[in-house]
Amino acid sequence: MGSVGAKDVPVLLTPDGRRIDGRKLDELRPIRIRAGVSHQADGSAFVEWGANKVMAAVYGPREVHPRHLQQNNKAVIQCKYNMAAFSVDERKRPGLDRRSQEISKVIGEAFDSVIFTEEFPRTSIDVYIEVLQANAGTRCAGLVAASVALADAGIPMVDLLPAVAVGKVAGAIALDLKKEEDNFGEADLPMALVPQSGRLVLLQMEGHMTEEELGQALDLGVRGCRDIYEVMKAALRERYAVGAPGGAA
Amino acid sequence: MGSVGAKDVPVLLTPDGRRIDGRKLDELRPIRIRAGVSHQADGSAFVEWGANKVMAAVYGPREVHPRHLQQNNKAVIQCKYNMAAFSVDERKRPGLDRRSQEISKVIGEAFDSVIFTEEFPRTSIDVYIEVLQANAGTRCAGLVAASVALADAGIPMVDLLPAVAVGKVAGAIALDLKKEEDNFGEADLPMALVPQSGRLVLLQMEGHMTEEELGQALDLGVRGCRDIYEVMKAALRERYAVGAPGGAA
Amino acid sequence: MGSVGAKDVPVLLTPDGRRIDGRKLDELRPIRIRAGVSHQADGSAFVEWGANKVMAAVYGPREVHPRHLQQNNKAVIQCKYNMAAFSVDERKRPGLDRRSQEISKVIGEAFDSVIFTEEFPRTSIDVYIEVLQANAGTRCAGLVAASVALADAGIPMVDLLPAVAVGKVAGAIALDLKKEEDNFGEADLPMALVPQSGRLVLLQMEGHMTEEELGQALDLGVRGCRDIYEVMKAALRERYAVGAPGGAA
Amino acid sequence: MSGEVTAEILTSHILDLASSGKRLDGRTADEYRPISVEPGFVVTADGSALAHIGDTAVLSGIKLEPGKPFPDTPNAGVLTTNAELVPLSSPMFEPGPPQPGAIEVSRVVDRAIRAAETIDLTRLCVTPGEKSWVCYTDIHVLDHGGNLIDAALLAAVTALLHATVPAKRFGIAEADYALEVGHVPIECTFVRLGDTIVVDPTVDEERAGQGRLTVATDEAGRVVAMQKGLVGAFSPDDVKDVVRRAFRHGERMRAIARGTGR
Amino acid sequence: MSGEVTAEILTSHILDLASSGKRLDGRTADEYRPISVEPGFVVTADGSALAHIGDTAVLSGIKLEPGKPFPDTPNAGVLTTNAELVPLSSPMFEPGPPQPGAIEVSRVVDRAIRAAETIDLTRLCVTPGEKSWVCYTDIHVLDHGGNLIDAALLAAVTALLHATVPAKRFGIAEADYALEVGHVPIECTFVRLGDTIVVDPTVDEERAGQGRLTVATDEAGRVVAMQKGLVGAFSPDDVKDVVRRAFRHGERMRAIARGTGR
Amino acid sequence: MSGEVTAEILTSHILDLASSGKRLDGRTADEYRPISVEPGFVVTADGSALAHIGDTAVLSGIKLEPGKPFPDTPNAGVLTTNAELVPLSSPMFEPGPPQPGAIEVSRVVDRAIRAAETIDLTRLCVTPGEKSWVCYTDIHVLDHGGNLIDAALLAAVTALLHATVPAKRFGIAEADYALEVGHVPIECTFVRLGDTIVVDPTVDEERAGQGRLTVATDEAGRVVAMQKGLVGAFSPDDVKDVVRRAFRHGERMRAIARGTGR
Repeated sequence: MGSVGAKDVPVLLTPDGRRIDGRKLDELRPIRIRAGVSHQADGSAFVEWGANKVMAAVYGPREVHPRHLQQNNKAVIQCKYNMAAFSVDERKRPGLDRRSQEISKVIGEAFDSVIFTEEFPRTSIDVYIEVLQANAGTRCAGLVAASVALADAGIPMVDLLPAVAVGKVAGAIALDLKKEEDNFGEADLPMALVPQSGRLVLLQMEGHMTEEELGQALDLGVRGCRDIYEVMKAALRERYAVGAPGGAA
Repeated sequence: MGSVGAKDVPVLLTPDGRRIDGRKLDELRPIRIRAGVSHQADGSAFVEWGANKVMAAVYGPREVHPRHLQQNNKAVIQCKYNMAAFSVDERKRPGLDRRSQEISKVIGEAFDSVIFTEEFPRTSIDVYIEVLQANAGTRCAGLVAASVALADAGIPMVDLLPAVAVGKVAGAIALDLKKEEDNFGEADLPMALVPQSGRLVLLQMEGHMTEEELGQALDLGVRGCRDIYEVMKAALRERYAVGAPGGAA
Repeated sequence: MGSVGAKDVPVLLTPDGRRIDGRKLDELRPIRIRAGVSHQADGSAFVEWGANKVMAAVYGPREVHPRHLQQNNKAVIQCKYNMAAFSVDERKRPGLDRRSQEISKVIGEAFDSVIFTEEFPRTSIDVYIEVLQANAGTRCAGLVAASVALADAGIPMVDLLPAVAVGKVAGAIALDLKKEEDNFGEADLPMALVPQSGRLVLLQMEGHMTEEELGQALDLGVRGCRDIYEVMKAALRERYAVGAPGGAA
Repeated sequence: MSGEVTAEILTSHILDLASSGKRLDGRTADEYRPISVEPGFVVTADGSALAHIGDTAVLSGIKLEPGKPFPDTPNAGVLTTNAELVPLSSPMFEPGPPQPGAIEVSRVVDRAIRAAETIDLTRLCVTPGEKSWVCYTDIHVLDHGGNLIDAALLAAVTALLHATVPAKRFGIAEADYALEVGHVPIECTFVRLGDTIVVDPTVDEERAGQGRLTVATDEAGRVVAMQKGLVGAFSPDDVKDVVRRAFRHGERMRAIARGTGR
Repeated sequence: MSGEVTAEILTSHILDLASSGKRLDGRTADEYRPISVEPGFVVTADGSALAHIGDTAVLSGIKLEPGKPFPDTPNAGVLTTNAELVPLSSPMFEPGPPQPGAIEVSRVVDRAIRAAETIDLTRLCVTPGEKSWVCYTDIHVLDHGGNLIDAALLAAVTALLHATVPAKRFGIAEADYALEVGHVPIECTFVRLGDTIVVDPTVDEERAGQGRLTVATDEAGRVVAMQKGLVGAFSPDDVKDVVRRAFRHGERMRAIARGTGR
Repeated sequence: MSGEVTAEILTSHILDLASSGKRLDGRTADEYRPISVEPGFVVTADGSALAHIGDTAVLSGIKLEPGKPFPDTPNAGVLTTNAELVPLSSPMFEPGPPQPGAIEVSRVVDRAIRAAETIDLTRLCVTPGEKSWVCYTDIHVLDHGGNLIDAALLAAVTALLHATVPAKRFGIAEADYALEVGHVPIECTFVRLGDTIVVDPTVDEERAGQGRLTVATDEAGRVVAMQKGLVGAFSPDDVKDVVRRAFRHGERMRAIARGTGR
């Protein structure tokens, strides 16, 4: 969001409402999802979304480690979102930074809101998200990948969790920002929807919007999530049709 | 103690025996103690002592964490002394440094010397000390706060633990050094007394003193501790009179 | 190995086949081993080998810590190789670096290959190696010290584990490199032998050798190990003759 | 173990009460506990404030030190926010490196301050590319009675409003001067209890809650940060409702931070 | 517990098969699983490749950044290799700081690249003693189906072969240019199963194995690194045999890395 | 568990013996175990010594390196003391970052050296504000038979007395020269066993002890550091008595450090 002292702000919106990559304000970037890409995990998925490449894997229900996190009446959801060192322009030092820890927390809580955790007391359901190539919207891409991986692992859930970020770019509310839009835009609002109930289980915002713009953004995001939901279901249908794991990435 | 290459040493003692803040050599700084300031802890206290502000809280007896520290025949005393980043002139990086770890150890051992730990086998009594504003003598202020907090928590002890530092300033033995005296003084000798037995359970010294000066310092410190003991008892009487917790700080 | 941009390469081999310290190509540095040097450990040894000084101590079989590493059908071997800060020319920051962790792993696996671990299920056998003065070949010196310490501790093993490094210096295959040879040499190949079976349980290589040189190096190393084996046995005989521990270092 | 049972009973009691519009401590769904701030609590800081919201007490201290600007923003100072959820403040917190909860508090507070442009970072530049002020906002929780985020930001902005740039001490100017402060963001946090969404949750209400939602607003009429947390969900209409309520509470709390209301 | 029993049964089955020259997946003792590389998999890296060996998938990314040469090698750039065995890739890996297994992979890969002089470090020097390129080779395991070391080095050298020095982006030259690559090392890993020594072990074979041996060779006919790992032993004759086999497999895999074979 | 029982029986036996003025190893209450030092034990250090007190063995090594003075003491060198209580030396020590016991040893040793002005830090300055020597005193425990602090300081001061400033190696002067050493502090440690206070405790005596007290003295007749440790208490008269004894033992041990006594 609004980097201080930046010199060259690119033209983010043409007079006829086209964005830097030619998309319309309510248009998603191309998205491709493959389920069952890992031979080791209990469930997995690979998502290419615009110029993002994200892999997710699920292990569990299994023994809780470290043990003192075990809960007697439910499974614990342990989520780790991580970025590969080479996934961003400036090399990221390996290891968990504060941003990754926050994202891991809110994604874990989102899944904890839809998984029937009480069916697996004293176990852990471990959700791992690896961002291999990043171009804005990685937490949503990761969440979508992880949601498909959870379904691939057969974890019982209320519903799949489509997710997308809405932003504000050159004064306009726009769906699914790419990197330049995110860097020079005015706001970013990632969300994850439970399609069945129409409720949001992940919602964050940074930047600034008026109350009215926020309402608009919420509605646009919900529509975007419903489109992504279809892609997710198609990926799972394809997975079940194929049967065997397809190979990582 | 004697910072190397320091240029401007202030006048620490006037010809008529007055200190930098007008105190006599055997005079304590003003001290104010409030017990029961936390709504969460089992016991707590807030101490303002000169320009020090220190809060202490006690949790327990409770389950030992990490588990392998559990002892079958006694409670373990786990003490953490910590300084807020903004409590000193130059911002202190958050996290335990070596000084804090040493102080935590000697304070914990002091309390372990007076608490009837054998009454609570397999449990932990956790003592937390947070220095919010520091002006020399924080380990003694923290120990006094923690001792009142332990009493507030109803932990059975031999006695309260008053504590004070004695120092050597401009060649004279002086009670309860403040920051300038500590920075430019010749010695610092913190101690904690069991009033009932007249014995010391915390005693450290850095700087230099002759054998004779040391004897003097011990005697002065014991007298100072006995004065602080009265303030501690008064704070607890007030606490029992009031009943409800008073609110942090 | 071959430090980049180094200016002054010393003469490592004279025309008549003598090395920088006068040794022949197949000649070991002087080696002295004392078993039973610690009063605390269950077994210990001190090795002086050329200008290396290395101490090893063994504790166990004892409780596994941390607990989750415990194995139901065998003892776990936990090995820590560590260098003292002052053991090398440029002070080494205390704490485990990546090199030490790798060496700890391969040495631990070497011992795991010869100890009858199945005799002590649910226990840990802890092997500690401290390099006090380093001059090339410390992992082999540490392994030899630890092997004698394990025997001193009475841990049942297939055999002792003599170890030595073979290198390539000025184009020639040479036994037991010292520091200058290691720094300016072309290859380093440390190995540990099970004399009984003639098999290697530790083998690493860095640098470069032809296939033929490698064969030569292996044969030379095995011969070196057999010589060291005799020194190890003599040290243990002396230890059993003496009985009481001899004092550290 | 028995602690778990007690917690479950308390949770269902709280949800029962909420279904008839009541709360354990007698408040209405849209009522904060008593709020107060005490600026200047710590004299070793360049700015400080102790904020109370009911039983919750959070201390914030500001420190300004000369440092180096980031290479990609040579004309800007540096803002750093750190929250310490020390184990003194709650039986739930453990000693050790910052837990995800502490990181979340510091990041949500940090985002609100940045997005509201509370501090004009270019004013913290001393020599472009060479020297700039680093402004540390440290948040130290003293008593965790619930709703840490709101208390943390309230303490932080009050501390910033009373902060001094120690330019003389560091030989950068002839005299120290007051830190310039722009928009003041306020965070308001809500939890869902069944069909009711209550503001300013206690610890027990957070535990019973079915989702937590924080909305930060500034006096320019902008939403500047949001964060949904914990297990649970909100409909878009819930969110819009909560935003409306956050603007209203925000106005009052901003006056408290500025010392012009209570 | 029952997991242990299953593992033991599988181990003896694998050893039984090996004693009659067979493997679980039908390969011969000297046969690799299918091998492939996909260079340029990650566009944010300055060079990258995804390598597959059977079920094993390893991604490597190269990043080049200006930095400072080490004081004792003022005319040389800096090479850094790091392997992340992230818990996504195997049920055996745990979150947290690098475990010994990850450290071993990165160090064995690093030694092969250095000893083969794959990168001429003096060509990475920009201003002696002042500025040089730091070349980061990061290895990210995506699917651990056994034999990580071979896949890791294969991915790394393929990524290096396709890497670009971002000299223009960092204002060091007029244009970016291809990273110069010298000898290409290849690592081949074997495990002993009784009297048989098989190449390219699966996870189950590694668990059943009685010693693991890795040999790196380059096209100059040199052995450039070796590493014996896991519990078990090899005779000198075993080692010599393994080295011969490593040269043969290395030649083929090098062609795959260079895109001239498969 | 049975270990605990054994320890309890041993503790009461030690206390019984003490009540009749005896010790397990036959010493009197005021008697040290045999003491020896071996300077120059490690040639890679700029100074070193191995100290033995009975079964206890501690190695200290000095390293001097050019570095930067602290901003607030531009005319002074830097002194750093670090103790490693490695798990090799005792069944009680665990691998990992320094435990409080190791930190206490290093800090108590450090305080004694600083307060005694053993090293004149201004003599370690090379260029004011720019370059100064950093003097690292590393303490490596090899065998922990009790009374680590006394052995650690004895090893450290002996190492300092034999240390060389490597000025030539670092191109700072034409030749290396001996490190200048001022007052030599000696620490003497005591534990209370009932009404008796014994010097130089063994591990078992430390475990049985009801308080530990360390007093550091120098040859200028000054007490330069004190540290009460472990569970237990001392009266002011106990302390005064212990100080008197510490001066006497200190004189003898200083001669051992200087090589003029034993």
